[in-house]
Order: sequence, then structure tokens, then C-alpha cells
Amino acid sequence: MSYLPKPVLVIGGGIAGIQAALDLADQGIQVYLVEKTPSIGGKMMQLDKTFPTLDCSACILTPKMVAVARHPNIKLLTYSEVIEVTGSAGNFNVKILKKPRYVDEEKCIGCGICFNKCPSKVPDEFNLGMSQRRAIYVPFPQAVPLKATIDKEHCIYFTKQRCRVCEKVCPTKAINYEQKPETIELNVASIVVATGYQLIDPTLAAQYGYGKYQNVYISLEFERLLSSTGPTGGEIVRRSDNKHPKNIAFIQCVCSRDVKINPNCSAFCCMASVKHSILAKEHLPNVDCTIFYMDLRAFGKGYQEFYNRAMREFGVKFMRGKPAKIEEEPETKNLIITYEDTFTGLKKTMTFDMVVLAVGVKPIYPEALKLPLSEDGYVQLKNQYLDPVLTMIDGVYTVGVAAGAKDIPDSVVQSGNAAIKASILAGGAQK
Amino acid sequence: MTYLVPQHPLQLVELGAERFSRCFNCGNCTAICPITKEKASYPRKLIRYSLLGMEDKILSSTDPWLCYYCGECSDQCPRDANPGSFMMSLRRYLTTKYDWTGFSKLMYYSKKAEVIAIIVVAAIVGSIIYLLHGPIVETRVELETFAPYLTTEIGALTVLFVLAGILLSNLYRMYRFVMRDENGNRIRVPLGFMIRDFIRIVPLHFLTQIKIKECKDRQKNWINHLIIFYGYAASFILFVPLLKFTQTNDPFLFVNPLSILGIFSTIALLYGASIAIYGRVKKTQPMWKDSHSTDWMFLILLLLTTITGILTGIFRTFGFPLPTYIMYSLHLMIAAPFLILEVPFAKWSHLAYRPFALYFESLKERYLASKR
Amino acid sequence: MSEELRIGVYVCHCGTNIAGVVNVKDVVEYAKTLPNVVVAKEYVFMCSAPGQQIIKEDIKNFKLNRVVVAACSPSLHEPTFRTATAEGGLNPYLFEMANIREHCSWVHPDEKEVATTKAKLLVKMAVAKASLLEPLSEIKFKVNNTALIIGGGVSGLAAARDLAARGIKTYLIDRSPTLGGRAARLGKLTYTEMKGIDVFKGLIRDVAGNRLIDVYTNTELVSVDGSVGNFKVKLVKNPRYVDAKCNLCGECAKVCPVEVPDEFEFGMSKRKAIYLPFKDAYPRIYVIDMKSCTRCLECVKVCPVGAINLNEKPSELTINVGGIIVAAGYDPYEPKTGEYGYKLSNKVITLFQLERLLDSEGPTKGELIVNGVKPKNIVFVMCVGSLSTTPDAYPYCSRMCCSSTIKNALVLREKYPDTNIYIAYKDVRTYGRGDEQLYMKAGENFVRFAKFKDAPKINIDQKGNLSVTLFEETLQEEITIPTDLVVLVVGMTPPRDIDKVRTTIKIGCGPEGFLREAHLKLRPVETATDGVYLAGAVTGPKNIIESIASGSAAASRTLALLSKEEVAVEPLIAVVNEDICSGCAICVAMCPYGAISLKIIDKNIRVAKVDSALCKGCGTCAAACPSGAMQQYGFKDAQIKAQVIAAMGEV
Amino acid sequence: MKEFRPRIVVFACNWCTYAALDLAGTSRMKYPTNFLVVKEMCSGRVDPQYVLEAFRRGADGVIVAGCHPGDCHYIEGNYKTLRRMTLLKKLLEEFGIEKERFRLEWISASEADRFVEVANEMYEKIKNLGPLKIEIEGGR
Repeated sequence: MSYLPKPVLVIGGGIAGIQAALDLADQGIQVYLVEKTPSIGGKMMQLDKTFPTLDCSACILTPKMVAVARHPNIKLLTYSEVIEVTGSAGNFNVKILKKPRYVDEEKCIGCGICFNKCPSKVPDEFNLGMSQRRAIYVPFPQAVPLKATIDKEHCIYFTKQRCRVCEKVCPTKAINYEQKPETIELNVASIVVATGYQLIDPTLAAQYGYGKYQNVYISLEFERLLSSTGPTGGEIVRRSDNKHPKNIAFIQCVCSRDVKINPNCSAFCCMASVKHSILAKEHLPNVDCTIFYMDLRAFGKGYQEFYNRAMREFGVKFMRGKPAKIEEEPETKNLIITYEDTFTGLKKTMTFDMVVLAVGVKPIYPEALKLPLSEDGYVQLKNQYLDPVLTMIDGVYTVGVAAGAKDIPDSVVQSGNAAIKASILAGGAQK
Repeated sequence: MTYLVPQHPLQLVELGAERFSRCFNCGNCTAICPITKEKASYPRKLIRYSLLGMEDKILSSTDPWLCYYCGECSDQCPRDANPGSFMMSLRRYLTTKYDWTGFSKLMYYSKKAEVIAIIVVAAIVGSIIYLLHGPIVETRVELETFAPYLTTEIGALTVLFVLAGILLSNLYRMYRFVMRDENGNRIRVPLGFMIRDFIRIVPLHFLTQIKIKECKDRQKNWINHLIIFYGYAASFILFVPLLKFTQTNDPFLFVNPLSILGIFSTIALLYGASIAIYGRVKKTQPMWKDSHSTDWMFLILLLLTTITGILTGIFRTFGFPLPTYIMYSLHLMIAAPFLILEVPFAKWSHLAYRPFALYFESLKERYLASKR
Repeated sequence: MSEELRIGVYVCHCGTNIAGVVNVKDVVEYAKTLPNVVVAKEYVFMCSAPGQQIIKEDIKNFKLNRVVVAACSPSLHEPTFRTATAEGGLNPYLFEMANIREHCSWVHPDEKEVATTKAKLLVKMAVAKASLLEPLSEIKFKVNNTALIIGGGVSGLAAARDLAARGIKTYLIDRSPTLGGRAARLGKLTYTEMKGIDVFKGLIRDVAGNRLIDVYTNTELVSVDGSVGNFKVKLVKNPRYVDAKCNLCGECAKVCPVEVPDEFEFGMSKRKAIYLPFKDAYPRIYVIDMKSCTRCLECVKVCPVGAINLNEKPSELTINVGGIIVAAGYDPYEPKTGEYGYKLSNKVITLFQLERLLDSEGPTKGELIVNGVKPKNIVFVMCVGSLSTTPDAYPYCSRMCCSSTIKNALVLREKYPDTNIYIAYKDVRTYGRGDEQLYMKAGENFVRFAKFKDAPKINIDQKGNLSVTLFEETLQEEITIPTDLVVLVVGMTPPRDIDKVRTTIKIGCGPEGFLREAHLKLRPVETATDGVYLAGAVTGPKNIIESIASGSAAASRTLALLSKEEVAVEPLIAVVNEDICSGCAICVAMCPYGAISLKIIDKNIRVAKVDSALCKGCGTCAAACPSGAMQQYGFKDAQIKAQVIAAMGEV
Repeated sequence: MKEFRPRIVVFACNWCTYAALDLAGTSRMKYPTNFLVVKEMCSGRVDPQYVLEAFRRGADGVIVAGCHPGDCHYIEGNYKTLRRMTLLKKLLEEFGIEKERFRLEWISASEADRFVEVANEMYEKIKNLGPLKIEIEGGR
């Protein structure tokens, strides 16, 4: 007997979800890839470069994104959310809410005329609010699909019933203010959860003054500063005076490894900060970079070598000690860090032009799945060893940071793992 | 080079150091501490010494006496290892180490022993009063007749000298432990410096305890400390050197300068002890969050001493002879163990150790300066 | 080619991305003047559906036989336009792209006039090359949908399990007499009450007796020929000397007079020359270690079922597979004699030995007994062989040792509450899920951590007493810890004979010898050689969970390949003009893939021959060919020179 | 007189340098015009005669660029390039072509800035040298 394999649902269009979808699709399995934002790409898209190879993140990711869009076995559902899941392994009934873009996806050619003309400016999420986008927008130029979306909350037509400029300028008449949410019902064999993470609110570590002091940044903001497609076009400049910093401090384990906020280690921040310090040195050769750390977790392939390079080739300073507080010099907006250098046992203060906090992460899960969680806030696994991606619900797999903080290679490996497991359920033992 | 003693520092846990072995050595506590100076690296280093088994380092350190437990370090500790309570436990630990009699150890490590010691001392005082008290005049209050001045004074002074002797010898042991260089070798400073620094440091800090103010938000605490201290000092002056004028057969007079001092001292002690007890029950301040049994004993005895003192005064003023004598006996039976046990062996001793720690620290610095 | 050239040129505005700088109209007008261009047009977004429609219609209307699009980088939209060209009815390789966005408008935004000139030149070059393009077709191969997995450790087992579950016939080979690899020897695991052997048993349950999985133990790789989808693999099966009749009675081992150190127990106990590798070995058949066997024949005499045959010979077998997974695992770092006191005292052991000692099925039945006594003070020395701690150590981090050490420390503290445990560490890298909590639990249980920078010294005095001296970095003080047992936390190294496997399959490795993945971040289980995948610690240190996950991931990529009927390869490969080729064989040496061989045409005439299945299309051979006989499709000398010539002159 | 604008041919490998040039574009970097790129799959495909051809046809400079040693997509193509181009450099000098006019560069896909640096440097140097002083086929 032979029958067509059943489809698989992948939730989350970050690198983990993309890889799982591609693996499954390549195996001849029909995949629904659901992403809640208007484009796939996830957090990796926001990165400038990746450690330890310093590959341009977008350059290695966009071909995969394009591959997803082109793959005949992948049905991409962006701007959509899973709202209901019933059934069990091999036979899940899933309801997906496709939010209205107010732009006809079939007609939109992503030309960008509408968002050049749109009069409503909104803080740009892609650049963490450090720049502005319009109410009709494409989240970033390489978005997949490259289709405009109207952000209803900020659209002048939706809030004040006038404007309609985008409608007038659209060359393909793709704007449709009357679009309604759509519910899509699917029957899938298996579900791969690749919903990723969010950063923990950095103001929980109040001693570092994020949000209070202008020149304190979080690492993802710094990543955008480094990026040529970022708000400053790749210039590292301070929020307070638009000047290049002369020295930058990177503080590790902010909202990580802290039992009062988040006891987990976020796994990738150490290397991300090492990368940031190297990139900062490349952008501004005379900048001084200091990384405040407790344990420098350079555990992956090539990581220790990368850390050594930062130390030896780039002269990045590594200071072992968790800073106690940051204070701001009112006139210069410089930042004074108080810390103990645990190698000399001296308590010191040092002044920096810019401070970057390596903020910890916490997972995001689709509520509709009601995944049982462990004490550490991450999803509970049925048999961590024999089936490292299987959740307590048979047929539902988690990958990427949703399954524990991890770096990109480990996420990609897990995606492959989940893909074959889902594939087995979808295709059975038949071929 | 230090040879480690691979024993678990479990005694510190008994002395109140909660969770300190969780420490992962980040240095946040040292950095946040408002009183650590550039070179001083506590609490972190002290935790490390304790965990690794470097007892000599702890014994030779004066740092524990510099901490007044503002709790900043415990609030921000990423592992919630409570360095503040660790420092507190170190002070208890050092108190047991400075004391050569072993009483201190007994009291700190065993609640039972502590209670028994108090009962025994109270019983001895009780028996002495029973055996040596004067005639009991029942018609009017004649306190001096009941407790003949000379006997009482001799008793008081004996206790005073013995205690002072023990305390001084403990201080000398502290000096021996502390006056060592990094390698554990003993160090000496010229006598001239010793005298000069003593005069410069010890009286000032003993009398003002001004160091507390360096801690964060500790103004109130400092005042409370001073209130108890001076209340105590006043009653000490009244009832030891001035015993002749306070323990008389004359009725109690409110306008008498001595009475005013007495009233001040009782109010101060009552107020101070109540605040402290309330604070410890409600855990209003970090330092009051983890109370050791000796802390409770100290406060209870202080309160009881004060209350029995007040009652004695009241009975005496209103002319109830028998209640006065009984209350006075009780007062002595509580005050004596309080003094005998707390002053050299337990909590009271920090009044001496703290200023002396500053003094020894200064001597050490002089030594190091001369080395340089 | 006698056909008349008819070229269509299409210049894209890309919104204002190009048109904002380059005068597109000018470029179109210029293009019309170029030889053989019959039509030139502009459009706002060539890549959009309407843009592509223009190309398709023009191919029909103008009978175009070459298409040039001047737009963005070919890496972005070459496939799009190739498809459009094909849909218009033309061979997709008759399409050429001029990159006037990334290489022109975006980098010269302030020099509009010069940028326009440059755009014209780029179009001119593209047209010149397009004129010389030839129709090509993709090379397709049928895929043999079976897989070979090299290495029967947990990652190999996981890969075999998953491939078989999806119906893929799989060969699983291991050179040792049993499956199980290294994980089967571990005691209690970090995040569970399971032991290493339980994980092995869990995996073997799905592998043993699976009709789709052929297990070959005692088997090694001899050669690999062919390429993606069609590998021809030669294996040699070394004799076991005991056949499947073995009923595990154990009589043979009882009479065997030879005793040698048991490698399963890391030499801490002895086994016979005929032995069962471990209790749950798979296959559960005794085996003779011929290196130590004295051929006394005692075992043959005593065997009740006649399962022993000392004259068994190695046998060769050849299998054809579509994909190969290399899951060769790792070796623990073996300290030199005297390195950290190793082998100078039997109170210095490795972490792997400790795992065996703490295993209830280990040589001491789970009791920590060293030299006949239970150690009271134990020091773990981390990063032995890692992080360049000693001159012989590797520079990398072995990743799994921190949590593994902490786990063992906790096991010890629980089992023997009065032991004092120190962990001498360089950095505590408890990065994984749950690891940080484990680290804190260790602290709560009074496991003491001492941080060193330079390798600690192990002192052994005349009485044999041990102590560890290190410079505690966070106290700035040298400390000496008296101890009864030193556990060296050894790192993971590439398996000793991996180079043989690597060169046989032709895959790359990193500086330390771990195999190299196709892309460190995004293709971690693939290699640069199509059809060859990597699983487990052979690419670098991994813990069991990560190894199993990567085994499954490698299976997933392999399945993606084997699910296809055919593999298609871009035809931009080398091609020989046999008429000119002199058979000098310079190209043969040039080819990094061994794709070129010499073919004998006549007695004395030899010419180069390209194996299109092996050629990856780098063109190095063509550049080296002295006669120009070797060319590369899509990059022929004439095509490239035409571009160079077109790049010159005024426009 | 018209300003002298050196024309420079860049032989770029598909995997590294071509991608770096794309990145320079996407990063909106700026470099002098008249760098004209000829794409190869690997720098190992660059036959020295292409370079000679370029100079013969009037190029003022030539860059051959590929992946860093060890990073070749085709295992070791760039090592062969290195060998060939080292020899070619000597030859070019013999021909009277100044050494500033020919460069062999390793520029990985992420090193757009490196390309810009090389381009600026080379452009300036060649501008100072002036047009190539050898006979050019087909005239200038």
C-alpha cells in the first residue's frame, strides 16, 4: 500500500523553522510554515554578522528564505497565528488565523512606492525602535514574502478614515482596506514548534539603568547599530550625541544566570559579545572594548579560537567580574561602571562612552498548543536523550531556542532532528 | 602557598550563613558594598576562603568586623547566596575563635547549652543573694539593708574584673590572629605607633560607632545602636561605680540627677530593645532577616533586665518592700548572666571587636607601609 | 552555429534603486545599438510577474534566442529569470545577467553620469557573453536510495533508526566488535536517572532485528567511489572467530588462559582473549581478540555448540549506496605518562574511568574504591587536553566536560556525603539547558570550585600521597589541596584513525582533525562533498543529546537526498575538446575531486576525460590547460575574453 | 582635458569576492567607478592569459580575487591561483607593466570593506601612474 504523506505544520519562521521546513519539504513532505510577523527570517535576520566566522547573517539566511518561498512543497503562511490545535499525533486539526495585511498578496509586487508615500511614521520594530518605518511597510528589504502590510493601528485611514494615499499610488491596485481575517483549517500529521525567544526586559536588572541612561544599549540594538541596513547605516554612534564612542563596555549575564530574574544561561550571549567587540573594533579601530563576564562560555566549534582572536588580535579586554551598578555622568552622558576585578581583587570604577548589555532570553510558545513546561520555563521533554526534540505531546516537536537557549548551529541541528521525526509520522514507513 | 583544609565549612551554616556555598565568585557583592575600599575585596574573598578551606585567612582578617550588614550585597546577589548573612556568621564564628574559654563556642553552637548556662549563672547569683543578703526590713523599703552595699559592690566589681579580663584576653587572641602578613607570618609594629593609633581609633569608634554611617541608609540604625549603647553605659555607670548612691535605703526621687540618668537609661534600653525585637520579628532590615538564637537571647535578656529594673524602681518608689527585694534579686539574676555571658562570649563583645578591628587594621597598614 | 543571434535586453528600474542613479532610458537606447540586440526595454520591476511576462512574450514575438537582464545580483534573481527564460521556451542557460544594482547604482549614488556609463559597460559585457552562450542541460543522476552509516555509536544508531523508520535501507558499520561506541560506557547521565547503557539499549531496541538495517561489526571502510546518489563502497569484514551459534555460555572465557586489560573498563579490570565486549553488547556474541590469542584451542574444545572457528578469514564486500553518514565519534584525550601525574599513581584517573567506577556494572560494582580504599578528598582537574592548558593540549573547548564533571561530583556527594570535592577549573561552561541549575546545585552541595589559569600541578610524595597545587586566579594565591584521588577531566579528540576514513571519502577537516561541515552555522551536518553527511562528535565535541540530535539531523539531510528520484547538478562543468587535447595530464593533477582521468583512445593517444558526476565546476583544470582543450561550460575562454574585451572602449 | 579614469577589470570568484562586491552594494559602500567585474566560479578558473588580454585591450589595472586560503569552495583552487598569479606578477613587470596595476587579493564574502579599501588604494595609485604605456590593440 502506498499513500501520499500527510502534511506537517511548522510554527515559526526563524532559522530553526526555516531549516525544519526545508528539510521536510526536501523529503517530499508538504509543509505549512506559519509565521506571525509579515516576513520569515526571525531574529537571525536582525543580526549583522554571525560568530565565529563573521559571515554576514543576511547573506547566508536570505537564500534559505528564498528557497522556502520557491519550494513547491512549502506553503508559507505569514502574518498568521495558530489559534487552535486538536487531535493527536498523526492527525492534528489546526486552525490558523491569517491576519489581514490589507494588501492583496497576489497583486503586490513589493515595489515600495506605497511606503515611500505613506505619511504615518511608526517606530521600526526591526531596528528595535531606533528608526522609523511607515504604517504600510515591508519589515526589511529582503522580506519573504516581499509584500507590503498595513499596520492598522498606525494607519491614518484606519484611525481617522482619511488618507488612502497608498491606494492611490499602488501601481498594481493591491491595497484592499476591506480585507478580513481568514481562518484556515489544516489537518497535519505533526507539528514542529520553532517559535524562538524574546529578550527578557532589561529594566529588571535595574542597576544597569537601561531605559534610564541613553547610552546603555542591549545587544540586539547594538547588532542593528553595526548593520549597514540598520538605523545608522552601520555607524556606531551614541544615542545621546550621535558621536562615535571611544570605549565600549559589554556586560554579560544581564537577566541570565540570576536566580531572581532568570536562572538559565542564555548560551549564545558570550560569543555574541565577543563578536560585537570584534566588529566594533573593525568599525572603529581606536575604540576600546571591555567585556565584563563571569565565565566566558566559548564552547562551540571554533568559539574558543574566536575568543582567543578577540583577545590577541583585536586587543579586546576581558574583565572577570559582575558589575554592581552603572551611573551616568550628567553632562557627558558617559557611564560609570562599578565592579570588582576578581583577578586582582580590586574594587574599581571605569567610565565608558557606551555600554551594551547582553540580555538573556526566554522562550515563546504558541498558546494554542498548551505545551507542558518545566520548572526552568522551557518546554518539558518526554525523553531528552532518546528523542531530544519530542515534547510531552506525541507528534509535537520543539526546536531552536524554544527548546532551550542555544546558538544557530545547534538550532539547525535540532531542526533536522525534528524534521525527520515529523517526516516519519507524516510519511509512515512508506516511501 | 596555602594548604587547604578540605573540611566543609558547615559550622558557618550553623552560625547562620545561608546558601553561601552557592557563590559563583562574580564579585558583585564586593562591588556593590558601600564600605569596601579599592583594596578590600569582601565579602567575595571571604566566601572563597571559607569555601576552599583557608581558615587562617579568615582568622587573620579584620574585614568581617567592618561590615554592618546593610544587605545590598544580598539583594543583588545573582545566586541569592546571601553574602550579608555570611558576613554575620563570620563575626559569630570569629567570636567563638577569639574566645579561649570555649564558652562562646558552647553558646553559639548549642541553644541548649546557652539556656543551661543562663540558668546556672542565674542560680548561682540567686544562691549568693539567698546566702548573703542582709536583713529583710518589711516595714519600709530598705534596699541597701537587703543588699548590703559592700557585698554587692564587691560582687559587681569581681564580675566586672573577671569579664574585663576575659574580654581583654580575647582581644589579645584577636591581636595574635590578626597581626599576620599575607603568608601568615606574625608582624609587629613599634609600641609608639601602637599607643598613638590606640588613642586615635579605639575611643572614638567605641564611643561613636561612626562607621555604621558609611553603610547605605543606616542613619536610623546608627542612632538606635547609640541609644542602646548609651542606655547601657548609663545603667552600667549607675549601678557599678555609683552603686553607693543608687542602691540606697532612701526612697527613689525623680528630681535627683541620678534618677534622671536612670530614667534615661531605662527608656533608652526599653526603646532600643523593643525596636530591635520588633525589627527582628518583622524582619524590617536585611540584618534582621536571619536572627541566630544568640541574637534573641541577647535581646530577651536585655529586655528582661530592663523590665525587672523598672519594676524594682516602681516597687521601691511606691514602698512595697518585699516585691522590691524579690524583683531586685530577679533583676540581678537576669543582669548577671546577661553580663557574664554576653560581654565576653557573645554578642556584646562586638562592641570591643569592632573598634579593635579598625585599630589592628591600621597597625597592619603601618606595617605594610614600612615594608614598602 | 549558423543561427542568427537575436538578443533581447531588459533593464530594471528596481523602483528607484537603479533608476534613481542610472539613467535607464540612456542604457536602453545604448543597448539597442549593440550588435545583435533586436529589442531593449525597461521596466520598473523586472522580477515581478509582469516583468517576467515581458521576457516570455518577447521571446515569442521577437524570436529571441538570448536574453540579458540588467538588474540586481545574479545571486538574487538569476534563478528567477532563468525560469522565465525557460518558460518563454528558451534554454535557460541562454540567459545572462548584468549586475547594475549592487555593482553600480548602490555603490556610486553620487556619480549619476559615470554610473550610467558603467551600467552601459556592464550591459555591453553581458551582451558580449550572451552572444557566445550555448544551450546546456542539467546533469541528472538516478539516486540509489540506500544509506551507509559509518560508526555505531549513539549518533550512528540514531541516524540508522530514523532512516529505517522512513523506509530507507541502511548499512551500519562499526570497526569494533560491538555497537555502542563511547556512550554505552557512561554511568548515570547528567539530566536523567538513565545510564549511558540505557540510552544504548533504547536505541538498539529499534535497530536490532530491523529488516531495513544491516549491521556489520568488525568492519572497516576500504574504498569509496562514485558520487552523490551513487556511491560504490568497498568494506572489509574482519573475522570475529565466533559465529552466531554462540549461546553466551561463557565456558570459553573460563578456560581461556590469556588475560589482558579490558578496554571497555579503560583497563581497570581484565578480560580474556575470548570475551563478550560488555553485557549488553550488540551483537551479543563472543569475540576473539587475535592480537592476544595464543591459539591454544582451549576455547574451541570447550565450546558446546562449535561456534568457534580460529581460521576465519577477513571477507570483502561491496555495497552501493546513495548517501553516506560519517558518525565516527571521538576518542578521549589520553594524557601522556606524567602529564598531571597520569600513570605515575593509580590515584590519578580520568573522568571516563570514574564513570566506570561509579557504574553499578563497572569493575568495582559502583563502589568508588581506589587502591582498596574509599577516597575522602577528591580533586577534579578540568580542561585536561583542552584550552591549551598544557603544550600537548588542544586549543578548543570540549564542551561536555563541565556539566559532566559537575554531575559526577554530585553523584559522589550524594553517594558518599562525607567526601570533600574540589573542582579545579578554568571556566565553568555550563551552557546547556538545566546546566546552570546543576552548577548551582553543586555549590549548594559544597562542591568547591577553584579557578586556575595555568595547568595545576599534581604532587605525589614518597609515601604516595597526592596533592594538587594551583594558582587560584580569583584569590591571587597559590593553594595546595591534599587529596586521595585526582580525576583528570579529559577532553574529546578526533578519533585516531579518522584520517583514513576522511581521505577515503574525500572530505575536509579542521586544524585539529575534526571533520569539516559544509557550513559551520547553517549546514552543520553536511559536508562540501554532496551526499556525505556528518553526525555526532566527529565534527567536534558534543554531549550525548547533541550527538543523537545530530545523528537524526544527518539522517534528515540524507533522507532529503534519498527521497529524490534523481539528483540534478548545474551543468557548469569541465569539458574536453578531445581533438586538441594532448593528454599531458596537467589537468588530472589540478582537479581536487579526482574527476579527471586519462582515457586511451588509440594505442598512443590519451586524452583527458571528465567524470561529470565528480566534477564540481571550479574550472581550475581549464585555467591550467596549455592547449585550451579543457574548457568549462558557462565559462569558456571565448566567453570570458569577450567580456574582458567588452569592458574596454568608450560607450 | 578629460579626467583620467582608470578602468580596472576584477576577476571575482562566485563564492567570496563576488558576494563581497554584492555586500558592498547592499551595505551602500562607495568606491570609484570603472571597476568591472568578470565572474568566475573559482579564482582558480582565471587563466593568466585573461589578465594579459585585459591589459592588451586597454585595462589600466586588473584584480584577481578569491576566497581566503583554506576557504576555497573547491577545496584548493585558490592555492593554484596563488601559484599562477605569483608567476604572472613577475612576468608583468618584465613587460613593463607596473606592479601597482595588478593585484591578487583574498576577499571573503563578508569583507566588502576590504574590497572598498583595495579599490580605493588601487584607483589612487593607478591614477598617479597614468594610462598604461604599452601598445594597445584596437587603440584606446
